[in-house]
Amino acid sequence: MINWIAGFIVLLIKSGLVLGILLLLASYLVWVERKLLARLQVRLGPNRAGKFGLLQPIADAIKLLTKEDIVPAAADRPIFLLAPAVVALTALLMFAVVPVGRDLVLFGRSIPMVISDINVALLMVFALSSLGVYGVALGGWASNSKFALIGGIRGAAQMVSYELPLGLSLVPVVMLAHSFSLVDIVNAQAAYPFILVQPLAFAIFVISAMAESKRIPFDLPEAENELGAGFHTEYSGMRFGLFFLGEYVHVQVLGALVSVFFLGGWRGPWLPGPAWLFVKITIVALIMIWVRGTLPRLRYDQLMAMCWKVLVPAALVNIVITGFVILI
Amino acid sequence: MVGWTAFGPELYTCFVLGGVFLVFSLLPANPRRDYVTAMALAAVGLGISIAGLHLTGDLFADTYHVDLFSQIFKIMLALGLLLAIYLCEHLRGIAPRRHAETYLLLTVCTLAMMMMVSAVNLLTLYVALELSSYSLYVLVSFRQPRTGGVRTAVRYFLIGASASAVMLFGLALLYGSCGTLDAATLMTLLPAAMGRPEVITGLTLTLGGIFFKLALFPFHFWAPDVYEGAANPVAAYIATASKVAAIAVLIRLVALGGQNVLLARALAVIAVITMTAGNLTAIVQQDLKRMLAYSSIAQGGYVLIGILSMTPAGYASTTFYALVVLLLKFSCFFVLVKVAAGGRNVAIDDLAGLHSSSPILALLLMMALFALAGIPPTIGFTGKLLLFTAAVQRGYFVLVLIAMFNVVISLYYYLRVIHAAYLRKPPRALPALNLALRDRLLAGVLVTFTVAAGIFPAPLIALAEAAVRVLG
Amino acid sequence: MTIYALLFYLLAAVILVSTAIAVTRRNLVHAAIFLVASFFASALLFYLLGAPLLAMLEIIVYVGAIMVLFLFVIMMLKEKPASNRPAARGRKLWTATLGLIYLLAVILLVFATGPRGQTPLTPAVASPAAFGRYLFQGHWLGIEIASLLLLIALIGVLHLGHTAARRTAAGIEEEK
Amino acid sequence: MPIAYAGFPFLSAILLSCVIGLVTILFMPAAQHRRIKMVSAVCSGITLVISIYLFLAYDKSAGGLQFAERIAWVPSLGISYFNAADGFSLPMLLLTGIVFFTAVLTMWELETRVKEFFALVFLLVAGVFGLFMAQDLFFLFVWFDVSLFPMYLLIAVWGSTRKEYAAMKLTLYLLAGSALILPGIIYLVVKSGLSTFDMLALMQPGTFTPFQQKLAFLLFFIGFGILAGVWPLHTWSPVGHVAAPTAVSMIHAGVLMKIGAFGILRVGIYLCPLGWQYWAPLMALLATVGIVYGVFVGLAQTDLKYVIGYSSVSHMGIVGLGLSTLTIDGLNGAVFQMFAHGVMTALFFSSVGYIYDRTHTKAIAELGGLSHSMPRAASFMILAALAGIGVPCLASFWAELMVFIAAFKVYPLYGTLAVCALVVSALFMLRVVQRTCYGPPRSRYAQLPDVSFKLGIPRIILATVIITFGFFPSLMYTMIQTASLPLMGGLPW
Repeated sequence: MINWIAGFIVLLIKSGLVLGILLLLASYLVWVERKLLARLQVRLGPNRAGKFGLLQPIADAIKLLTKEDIVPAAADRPIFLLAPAVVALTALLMFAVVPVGRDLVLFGRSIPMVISDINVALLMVFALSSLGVYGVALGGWASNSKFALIGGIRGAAQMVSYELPLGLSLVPVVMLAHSFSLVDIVNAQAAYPFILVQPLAFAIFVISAMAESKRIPFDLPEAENELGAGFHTEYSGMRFGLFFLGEYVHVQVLGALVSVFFLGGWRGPWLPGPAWLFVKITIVALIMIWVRGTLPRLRYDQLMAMCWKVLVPAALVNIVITGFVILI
Repeated sequence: MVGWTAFGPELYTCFVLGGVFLVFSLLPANPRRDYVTAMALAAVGLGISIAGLHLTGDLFADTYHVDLFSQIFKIMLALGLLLAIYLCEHLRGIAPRRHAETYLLLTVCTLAMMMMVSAVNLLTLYVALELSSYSLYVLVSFRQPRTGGVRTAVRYFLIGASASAVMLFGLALLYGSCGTLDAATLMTLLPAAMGRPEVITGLTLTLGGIFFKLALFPFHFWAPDVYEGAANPVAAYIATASKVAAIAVLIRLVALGGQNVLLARALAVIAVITMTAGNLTAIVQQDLKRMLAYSSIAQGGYVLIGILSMTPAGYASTTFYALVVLLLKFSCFFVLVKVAAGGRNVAIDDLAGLHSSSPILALLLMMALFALAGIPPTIGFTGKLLLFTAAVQRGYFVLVLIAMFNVVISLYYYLRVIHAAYLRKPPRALPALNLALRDRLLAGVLVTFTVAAGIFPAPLIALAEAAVRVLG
Repeated sequence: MTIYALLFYLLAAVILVSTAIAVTRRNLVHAAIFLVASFFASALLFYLLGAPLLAMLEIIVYVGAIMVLFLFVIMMLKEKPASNRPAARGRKLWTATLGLIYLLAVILLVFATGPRGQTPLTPAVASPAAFGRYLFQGHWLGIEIASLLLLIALIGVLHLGHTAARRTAAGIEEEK
Repeated sequence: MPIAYAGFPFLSAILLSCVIGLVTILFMPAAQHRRIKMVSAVCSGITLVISIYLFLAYDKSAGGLQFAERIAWVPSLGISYFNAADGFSLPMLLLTGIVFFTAVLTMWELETRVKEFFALVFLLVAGVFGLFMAQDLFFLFVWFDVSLFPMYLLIAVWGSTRKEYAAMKLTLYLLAGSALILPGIIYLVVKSGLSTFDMLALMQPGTFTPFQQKLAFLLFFIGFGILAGVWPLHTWSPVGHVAAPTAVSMIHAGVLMKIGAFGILRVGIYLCPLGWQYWAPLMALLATVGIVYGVFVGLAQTDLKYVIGYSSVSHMGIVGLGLSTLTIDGLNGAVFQMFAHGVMTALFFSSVGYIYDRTHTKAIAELGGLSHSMPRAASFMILAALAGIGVPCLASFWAELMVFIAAFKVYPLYGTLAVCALVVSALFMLRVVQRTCYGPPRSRYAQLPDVSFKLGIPRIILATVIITFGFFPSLMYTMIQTASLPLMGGLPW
């Protein structure tokens, strides 16, 4: 019983820590992105609130929280209210299975540095990411507005399609690691990170992951030139904030996943595990921002064609080759 | 490897037939090439199935059992495929660029049915059943005009889906109460467990999926619509090969339960309702295919009589009857396809004057219908005699009496068709049907076989008896 | 009652209620969402019974793929406001009768079989590897057949989709 | 029962002759009417010759089944091709041969769809012959149905009044009969536990319990009774007679209805004697009602063929009455009556058919004075009518006499009723003859040709047979006796 209670307390602490750090990082990721984009476009970016605009995220949060929360009259109220939460929640939950470091030994008790190590962790990531679709699709539909609906439909189609290469690109990883557990996958990379043996899978995964996160060049669900703001056109205040938050948490989660699957997770010389993970996440996030600042948006048919005609076949071929090599 | 030899007919059907048409369906449409290739390959397939008659073996972790019973049915299925493809010569009901896909689907459906008759794991059986059903749904939807075909297919699909849901539920109950879906294990467990309500419910619901394939009450509603809405050769295939496979599976499943009175009673009720409903509704039909559909429903009722005897004699008679259904229904559809101008449907009245425009077709139609009604000395009579004898041996005398009266009812609408073909004057003089020599030859062979096998049934009966002996 | 039993009945109740709501909604999107809830609860039930893999697959496949596509179609079709005309009485009666028969049968079955089935299902935590081995060693023929089934379904869907595309194109031309 | 196997398969030869005729006709060009008719005549002639030979060659002192031939057919089911003839079947074979041959000759003038007509007739007759000689239940049933099915087309294509209705009604009625017979046969075969369709094996006393016999006999009685025209299941018969073309009417009334009675005798009585005994009172009642009903309904008819049709119902009632008496005399009379009625009614239909072909009417009111314009046709008809009444020195007299003697012993009331009905029938037959053949000659029939010699041959043959057996009844009587004596002697009660 004592054991159980202790475990429960440890779990709560771990969850709280992860949640806090994630949210904090998310808000500063916004700041980093704005700054970096501005630099890429030869502007200054936010620089009024605090030194280098460092307080800008806090100002934004206060602004969002205090804004009026408008629900359109024709909207489907319960779903309208629910949708943003789904987006933020699924993004946050994905982090529960990401290991951040070596087991910690505290008071003679070994504490795994992961909130939950389940043997189907990888599938859980997929399950959650597929649930994220609902937030977009339902948010768009419930707004009862043309632009939002089109955005929602685009989002649903895009995310469902890209889940396929996303999943298929990870099959070789699972084949190499012999496990669905992220902890095991990281451990399997003790010798070398999988990016060395699975460069193709890495490329597919990163591209699909970016499409999943609906960021430029894959941001058709919210393409502002055509759709206003896409599926979240009608949202305001903190509900909009939740979509926003979800997106940036998602970026971090993707960074974490890329590092777990291909970059060896928290493993690395000299630095402690969590620090390595943080570095890797940051690098991935920065690359994503860089891409955003560089590439133009795809056309919708190009988006779909790339998924079904390039990524999926490539991922399948990759699986076959990997299997072949393993069998030999 | 011995194991793969036993899988020969299926392998051939899957890779040669299926592969060729998968490639063809990607090439530009060429109906003639498709037809000739299909005929040739299907004929070879029949040969391979016949060559594989005496193969035996257990494959795929004992989920697949190759024995005389399954091989005989596979021959019938290969024959059904060949005959169905034979009818596809002009295939006017389906757009030319769908022809290769039509053959592909027919092939895959046959493959699925071959697997159905060999599958001894109920899960494998279920998946195979679904595969055959889905092929048929798609085949039905190919019919032109598209809207009509698609509508029929959707209706077919909805009923099929509910039937397969029922079957799945039944399988779940069986698995839940026996802990296995392997036929051999079930065979040892079930007879003792048949007293338990969940077991008998499970088995009955499982049978429900087969009832759908065989168009038995309460899953018979699809048959007339589908026959009417499907392209003629497809309808022929549904009426022949599909029934044969369903009969085989039904025999295997019912044989699992040993001799269970409760199940037999349930089947008896279904048989009576099915054949009576089928025959009574057939009387008022004007469309030939609809009438044939209701007659198929009724035939399903007779089939059930043999099966519910639950004796080797009963199963043997049902096996024999499967061949009867295959050949006779094909004969009817052969005439129908040849008469149908432009691949459309045929009303019974359209047969008027058939006697003068093509005597051989009229004769074939008459023989087939009389045989379906069980008139001696045709193969149909022998089949019914065997069925009814088996049933009376188990004391289902009243059931046989009811069945016989159904036969009388069925004769009424068969006579209507014969009347139209032989006596009715066509509204305007019809041109003589120009049948190719091979068509005439086939018609002649069918007529001869219908009578000859009725007069000398002994070898076929012996084969059927040998087939069911392996059921154990 | 152990905590597992409690959870079991709780989940079962959720499944029943949400499915019941799903089939009675006139708003198709709401119905779909309740169905999603039902699938979710089923997945949890799987998890409870020691099949985490199945639980995840249930969510990925049913919730994540199938229901999204449903929703997608519903949204694309721009669901018309459901008419308030009640269904034909005959059909209602028919449905109700079938439902009642089913309900009676199930109740009878439950009481006739007693609280426990005769074959105890031993709960075991099935690891993905064990599950995969069982599936692909014992049932690989079935899986191959299923893959063929998908091929066929694909052909069918292409055919149907083609039909629809053609019709819309024809319709647009007619309008011109 | 003693069996004598044949050195030469005469019985199969009869069937083969029919089959050869059938196949030959099928492969002949449809336009060659004359050749088709020739082939028909030759083949039917062969059957007639063989059946006469068999009738004469039968060893009456030995009795039992003779000319037997047997081949195992489907051993696993106990089906064998088993033909034999005894004192009951030989008269029937003879009858069939006569009627068949004369029917073919009667249809010499047919011009429409000749090929199919004769092909179907051959099929039909093959069934009839087969049934009369079959000793195996399976084959018996097969022949039974084979003989029924051509009737549909024969009536529906070549018939006259309401032909399609009549054909459909007839076929469905008769098939309903076979729907009872087949389960009955299966029931007996299964219950015997012998797994054989061989009637000799099933005939052994003690094979069936009384209940089984009662049940099966009822099935056979109703099933075959429909074909035998047992009241109240006879309604198909007059309609069918009227609609059918002449030759078909001849075969139909002359032979086909006998199949029914013969079936009751061969299957019902031989296999289920206890059932026969049990149901005999019912049989007697129905038979008597049939006799009386046939006569009185016949009285009201205005159509010549209907008259004969209803008189057939009445005459077949006499057969039924004979069978129901459970006596040797009754049996003898019944079988004799089957033969006599067959020949007589064939003659009747052929003469009426001739009249109809020439005058194009069957209405009694429109005919009259035919004896002036066509005396030969009229005389055949008068002879047939007299035979129908049962005038002494004609075949049916002896048959009816034996039946009534037996009936008076067993069922005095029914016997009296039947005799009274017969007197009435004599009145109405004479009235019909008087209306049609005598009276003032009608001018519009004056120029019609009389029966030519060629068309007269079949009628002369029939008339000769009637008169021969009228003068020498013992020819037939001793023959039937060889079968009826052992039958009654070997019965369990």
